[in-house]
Amino acid sequence: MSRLLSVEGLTTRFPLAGVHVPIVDESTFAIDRGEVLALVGESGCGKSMTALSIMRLVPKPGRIHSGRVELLGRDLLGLSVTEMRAVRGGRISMIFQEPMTSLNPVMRCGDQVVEAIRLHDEVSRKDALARCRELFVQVGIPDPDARLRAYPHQLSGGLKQRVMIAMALSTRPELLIADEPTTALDVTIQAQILRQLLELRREIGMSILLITHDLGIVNELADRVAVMYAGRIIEQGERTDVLGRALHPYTQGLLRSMPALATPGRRLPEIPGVVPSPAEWPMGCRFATRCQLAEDRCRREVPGATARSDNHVASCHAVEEGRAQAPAGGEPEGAAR
Amino acid sequence: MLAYVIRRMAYGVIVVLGVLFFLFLLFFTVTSPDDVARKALGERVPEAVVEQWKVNHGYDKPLFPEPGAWTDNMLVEHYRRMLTFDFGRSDADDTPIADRLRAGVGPSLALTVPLFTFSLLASIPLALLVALFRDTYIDRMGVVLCVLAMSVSILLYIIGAQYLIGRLLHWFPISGFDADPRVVVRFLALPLLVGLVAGIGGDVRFYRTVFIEESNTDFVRTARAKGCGEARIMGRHVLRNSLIPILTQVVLAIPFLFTGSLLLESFFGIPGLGAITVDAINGNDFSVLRTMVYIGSLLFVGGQILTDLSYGLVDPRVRLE
Amino acid sequence: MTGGAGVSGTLRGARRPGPAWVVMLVCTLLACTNNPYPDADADKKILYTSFREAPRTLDPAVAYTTSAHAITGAVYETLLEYHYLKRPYTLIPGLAAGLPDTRSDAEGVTVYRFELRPGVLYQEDPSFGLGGAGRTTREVSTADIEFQLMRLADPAVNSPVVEPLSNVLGFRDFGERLRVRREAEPEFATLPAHEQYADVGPIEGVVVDAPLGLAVYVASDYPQILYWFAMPFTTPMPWEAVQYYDGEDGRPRLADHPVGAGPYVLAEYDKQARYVLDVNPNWYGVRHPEWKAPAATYPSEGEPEDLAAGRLDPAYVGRPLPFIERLEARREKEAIPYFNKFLQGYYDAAGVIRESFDKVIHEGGLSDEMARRGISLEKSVEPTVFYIGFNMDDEVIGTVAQEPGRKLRQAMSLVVDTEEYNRLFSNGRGVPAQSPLPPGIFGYDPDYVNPYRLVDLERARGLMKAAGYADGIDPETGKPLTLTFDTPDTSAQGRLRFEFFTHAWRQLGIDVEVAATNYNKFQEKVRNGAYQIFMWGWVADYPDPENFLFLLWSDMARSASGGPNTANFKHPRYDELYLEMKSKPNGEERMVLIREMTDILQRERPWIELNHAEDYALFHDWLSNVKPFGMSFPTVKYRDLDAGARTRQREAWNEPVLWPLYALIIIFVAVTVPGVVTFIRERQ
Amino acid sequence: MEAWVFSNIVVAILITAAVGLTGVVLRSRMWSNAFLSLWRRRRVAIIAIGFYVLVALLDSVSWVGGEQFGEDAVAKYQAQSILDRAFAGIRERSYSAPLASVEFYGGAPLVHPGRHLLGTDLLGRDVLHLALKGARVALLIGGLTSLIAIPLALLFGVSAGYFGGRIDDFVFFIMSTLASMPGLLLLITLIMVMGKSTFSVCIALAVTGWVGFCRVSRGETIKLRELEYISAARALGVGEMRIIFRHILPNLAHLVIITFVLMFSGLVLSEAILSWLGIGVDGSWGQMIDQARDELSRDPIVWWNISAAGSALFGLILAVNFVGDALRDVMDPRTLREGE
Repeated sequence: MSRLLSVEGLTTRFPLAGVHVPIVDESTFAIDRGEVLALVGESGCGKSMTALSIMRLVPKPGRIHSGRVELLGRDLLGLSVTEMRAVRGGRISMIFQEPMTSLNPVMRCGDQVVEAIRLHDEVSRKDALARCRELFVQVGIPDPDARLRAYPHQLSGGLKQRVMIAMALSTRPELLIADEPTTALDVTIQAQILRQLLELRREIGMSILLITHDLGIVNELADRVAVMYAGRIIEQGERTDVLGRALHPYTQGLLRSMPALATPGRRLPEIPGVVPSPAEWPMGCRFATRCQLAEDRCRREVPGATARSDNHVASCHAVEEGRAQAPAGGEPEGAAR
Repeated sequence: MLAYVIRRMAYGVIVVLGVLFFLFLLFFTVTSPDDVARKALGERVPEAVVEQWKVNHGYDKPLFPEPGAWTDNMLVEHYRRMLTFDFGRSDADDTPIADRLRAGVGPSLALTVPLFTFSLLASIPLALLVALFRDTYIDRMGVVLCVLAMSVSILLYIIGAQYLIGRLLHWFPISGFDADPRVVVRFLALPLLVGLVAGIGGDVRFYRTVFIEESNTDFVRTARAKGCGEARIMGRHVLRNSLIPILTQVVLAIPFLFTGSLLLESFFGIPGLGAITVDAINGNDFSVLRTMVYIGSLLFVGGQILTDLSYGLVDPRVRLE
Repeated sequence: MTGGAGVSGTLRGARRPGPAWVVMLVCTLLACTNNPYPDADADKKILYTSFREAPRTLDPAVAYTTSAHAITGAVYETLLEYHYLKRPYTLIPGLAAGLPDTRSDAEGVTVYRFELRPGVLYQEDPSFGLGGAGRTTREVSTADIEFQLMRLADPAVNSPVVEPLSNVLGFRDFGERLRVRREAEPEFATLPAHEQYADVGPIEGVVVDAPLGLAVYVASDYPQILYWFAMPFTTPMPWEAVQYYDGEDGRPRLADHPVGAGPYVLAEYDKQARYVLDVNPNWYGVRHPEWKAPAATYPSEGEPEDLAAGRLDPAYVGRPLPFIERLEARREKEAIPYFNKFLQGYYDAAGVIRESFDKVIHEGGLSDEMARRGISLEKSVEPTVFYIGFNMDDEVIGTVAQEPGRKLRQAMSLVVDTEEYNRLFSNGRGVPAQSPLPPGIFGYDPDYVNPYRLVDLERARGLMKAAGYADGIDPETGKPLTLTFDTPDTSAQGRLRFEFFTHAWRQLGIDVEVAATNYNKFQEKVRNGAYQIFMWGWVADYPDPENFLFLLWSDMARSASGGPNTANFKHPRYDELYLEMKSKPNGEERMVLIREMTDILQRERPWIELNHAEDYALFHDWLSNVKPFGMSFPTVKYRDLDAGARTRQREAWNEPVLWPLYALIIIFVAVTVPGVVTFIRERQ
Repeated sequence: MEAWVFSNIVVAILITAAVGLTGVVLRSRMWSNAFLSLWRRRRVAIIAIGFYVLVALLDSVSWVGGEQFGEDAVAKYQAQSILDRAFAGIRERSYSAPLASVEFYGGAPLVHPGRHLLGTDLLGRDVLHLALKGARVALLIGGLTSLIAIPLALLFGVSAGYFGGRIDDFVFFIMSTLASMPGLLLLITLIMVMGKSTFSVCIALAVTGWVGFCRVSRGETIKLRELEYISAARALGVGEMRIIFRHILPNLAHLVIITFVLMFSGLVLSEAILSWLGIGVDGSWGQMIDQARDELSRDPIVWWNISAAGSALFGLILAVNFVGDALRDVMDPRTLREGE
């Protein structure tokens, strides 16, 4: 498989109380063609900001400070605004967590998809509309003709997300960034939409950067997994490796607190403490405040990446020093699917 | 939809009736018709003339319904005349008020319609521009300029413009009006300029707030993610959605184009309804003042209904029922 | 476009796109010229003036304000007129062929017999159709004057001059007959006015003895009656106009549509914006220049100063009037724009609104800027008097308070510095008044100095002490004496004036509060006698001392009769002297009486006389034959102007100054461009 | 009670209230944070407002007595404020330019050369004195009006929003009726009918100004009423009045403050227009501007009067606008947008 996107040392900063805080700090990861990479972490850890940084859509007053985002070897951060605009929605599409508010309430759904198509392809409105209808069928929207003319508020949440997906796929992008695409939806609909996404990936042959906090979804969809904590990627590797043989104490804690993995009748284990707010991030390892294995060095020094195998890397002094506990959780069911 | 309009209008009628009652209390019970008559006729007038004047103006009846005068009293008369748009004659000089209104509407519209149009044409693009440049010094400077512009009393704008532009720079006549459309442009230029400058600060600031709020929404992010350019986003997505709050202000302002502008008209000698109102104030001409307040509230109520209807046009989420 | 030359001149070199394009666009869009008049009017002999408020009425029987007389005086013609140049004011025949024959009739009655010029026509007007189908004008007859006199007597017309004209025999009686008849027969009251009058019968003292002859019988002690025949009140009035212009069915009212036989007709009348007077082609002066009628020919004699001022230019002497073909008056509510337009040459004279010219005159002369522009100044003292009055019915400052009240008034009079007042509020204009009589009126004594109108703080303090208010302290309260100054004037200028007076009185320790209420409240106070101090002015109807001294006659007291004696001054000796003085011809005897009257006023101080207004008329050098005229009497027909010179001057004075516009654009560009550039660069 | 005694008492009450409020603010984390953040953003504007307030206070504390009043023999029997005393007895006869030593027209020597920082007016009064006195009038207009309007609006708005039903219908009707009359005209009419005085100007401004705030507080109350803890309190049988005073009103406090500040500049600017119509408040900047209007046509031009009044007015409004802006950002991002 060839490398589609590689992100190196991406740092995005936000001014907070006079200090520029790196909300995304030196992130490095890569996605191959046709691959699904899941970016996992608790809310507020910088997952979404990583995605927005790739799209160069970081909201003011934040800004990308350094790093490289290469799409097929071309650095997106160096593109002109016009070139970048062609990438957005053309080669990389994105769908968002909030289908309720992510569609323009005063434009018909069809028009919004048509706009996306015509921004990138020079087709007539009529053709674009026809393509839009096809897409609607493809993403499983019933009665597509009526939905083309409908305003977003006339659709249910699931349908809106399908419209979003249709819009994102309308230009057959090479990469789809799905930022918590199902969080706001009912469980039954979640499953449908996820299945649909996988199918579409196969059909179109695109890669997906799936951002989620739901390890169940990761387990079901992802080829590879990257775990983020407080702005940093602390562990990444093949799904089976990360979920099955987690190295980082945080990943281990995360896996333990998954209900599916819990032992019935026992209290669900949790990670002690709370995620520190960006202003309170510690100097060294950011997990140090909550880590049972933390030592002085952890609090002082930022840990480097320790490779367990070629494809499994973790950033933790304990792992480096071999103090870490045995990989937790074992093989989650379904992982070997 | 129709049912909604009817219901809305019915409420409007009730409000107008309330306004009329308030006006009646204000104008008839607090000031006596004798004062008004003496003011109009002069001090040395025999009682008989005053009485005749009161009869002519309908001020000779009992104030409220009372036995023997259930319908023939000033309260009923007041409602009857206002509701049938029979405004009677001016207290001050006996000219029919309806004639004055007719004569004043033209000049008022000649000022207010261009002023309204130009303000919108100037302030919305400016606000879009400032919003587009948000978080740069252009935005900050724009906001500061807006607040500066808002903080100057309109009196100072008028006095300053007449002195500077009219007297020192000779760009336009200092004041006046003419029926000839070729000449009237010259007269309107200065009041238009003053009106624009005086209003633009507040307008731009308000529109900017709305635009920025709208451009922080999720759907704008979606639009960006699909590759929309900033200009297109402002023009298509932000503007369209901002119209909803902006409409409240703008549509509601339309009816008041008819009543003109008190200050601009009287400083710049435009014989519109605003100037007529100011004259009525200075001359204690209560009958004209009463009519103007009544017409103002009619227009306001109408404007509100219009605003609600226009919501339905702009915002597909609103359904009028 | 007047400013066109300047605009294109500035823009000629600028072909490339740039700020110049914007300027051009703005200028074409907004017509960058400050000329308020259509370009086509530039070369016409149009006199531009202004008015502040449209007169309430133009009915000559009622109209009594200067702004109304500016129109009615030009549209309505009178039997007599004043000589334009001669001073003291002299009556000359107008519509009358000559001055009236005067003879004494029975006991105490004088007869004035007028002979009207034959063949004088009214202006063209549709109302004359009432007198015969298709008629648009008709000859003026003395019956029309009789009709107008009846209208003056008619209580329904509510004329303000019933009082003086009651000296005509049977005048009040006629009004009374009319009233009684109307009350008895409601039907009768609906008939046209002239039919009612004919039915009730004539005024005893008004006799039409021939179609063009009129004899008026007047009480002998009122020789001033003649002046009333020089005022629009007694103009011939066609009954057709009165009947036709009733305000019904879309017809205007007579009050808005004058129909007269004067030199001008009211061609356009928009109360809010403007009125236009055009020369009346039916005026006898226009139709019959060969008559050389005194009031239709430019005068050949005048005062020495007229010769010096070029008002006796041989080019004009003996020429038929009028010279100016149209008068256009625009409404100017505010003094500043009016005066600025005068400076720009868009008004020919600044003589109508008083506030404006005190802005450019310093120490009695024109400022350099004015002189450079060729503006001339004509000063004249108007037959007016402005005064602060005391309500003599008041318990503290009035007659009731006896000697202390008198001393208090005297003290207050001693600290009001009129010179300073004139300096502050009218740039030194105005003659400090010593008595009610202004210069130019018989009885005015230039050497007379009123000892209580000198400024003498020490003497005033002494008088305060003598009055029982040492240091202004009211013994009853132990605090400064508090008085109230009532006024309906709530304007900014008004406030400053009152502050001037109160400050003066505070030096005596008197605390005078200014009660600036609205007009209604003020009138109510005056009606109820609930006022102490007020400020008032009087403009003469005619040049006779009687017209001033009657303001303090007890018969005219506001409290007793609602008359103009607002001070409610009642002094038996003064009344006696007044009645004797009234009918005396000007001469030593009369002077003695007047002197005794002013002595009484000097001592009693019902008024603090302030000043006699001085009229400073400013006019541009293209306007000729301007002579200030104190009486409310329009003199447009004597004036002339050079339209060509005016147009040239206007263009020279009003070239638009455009550099600030360029500067603004450059600043704007300079400030924004870096931001835009950075913004764009940042996004690359 | 004489006016000046009353004025002194009011000043005392105001200062006590200010001290008390400072205490409250210091104790509440939310309020002190808000104020701190406001202070950081708008230091200059807050200092400027403080200066105006100080001047107004100096012009409000007065007493009878003293001898330094020059020609004015009445002044020593009347209460004179600290500000008046500072400028007492330096009157000239007429115009003089800033810091001049001779009269502007005619050049006669001044009685107090060089003492008039901003010159003197037509009557020789010190312009700086007059301009500073305007501060009290402006603050009085803004303050007194708000004092009438805000409680009125809260009373109607909260009871309409909280109780709903008939009361709501009634209040809504009153609001619609008042709102539908053209504001300035209603204002003028009210003043003409009530007669001209500071108090009636304030009442008229309050009557025309309370509607907007009433609408906001009604809406906010409806929102608050639906909140769970208030429903819970109701379910537990807590008295209506207690809920209103303990739970609703404190949550409207930030709205009250923002409204007050936003209303303030509008009120002071409206007064300037009223002054032009001859029904303003004596001694206001609007009145000074109106008086000085004609001076622009004088030759040479008298500029210091209109400049002094104009910039004093402008300075206050600008400072208040800036603070109001920041205040809204700090305390409430959305609710009051309509208030623009």
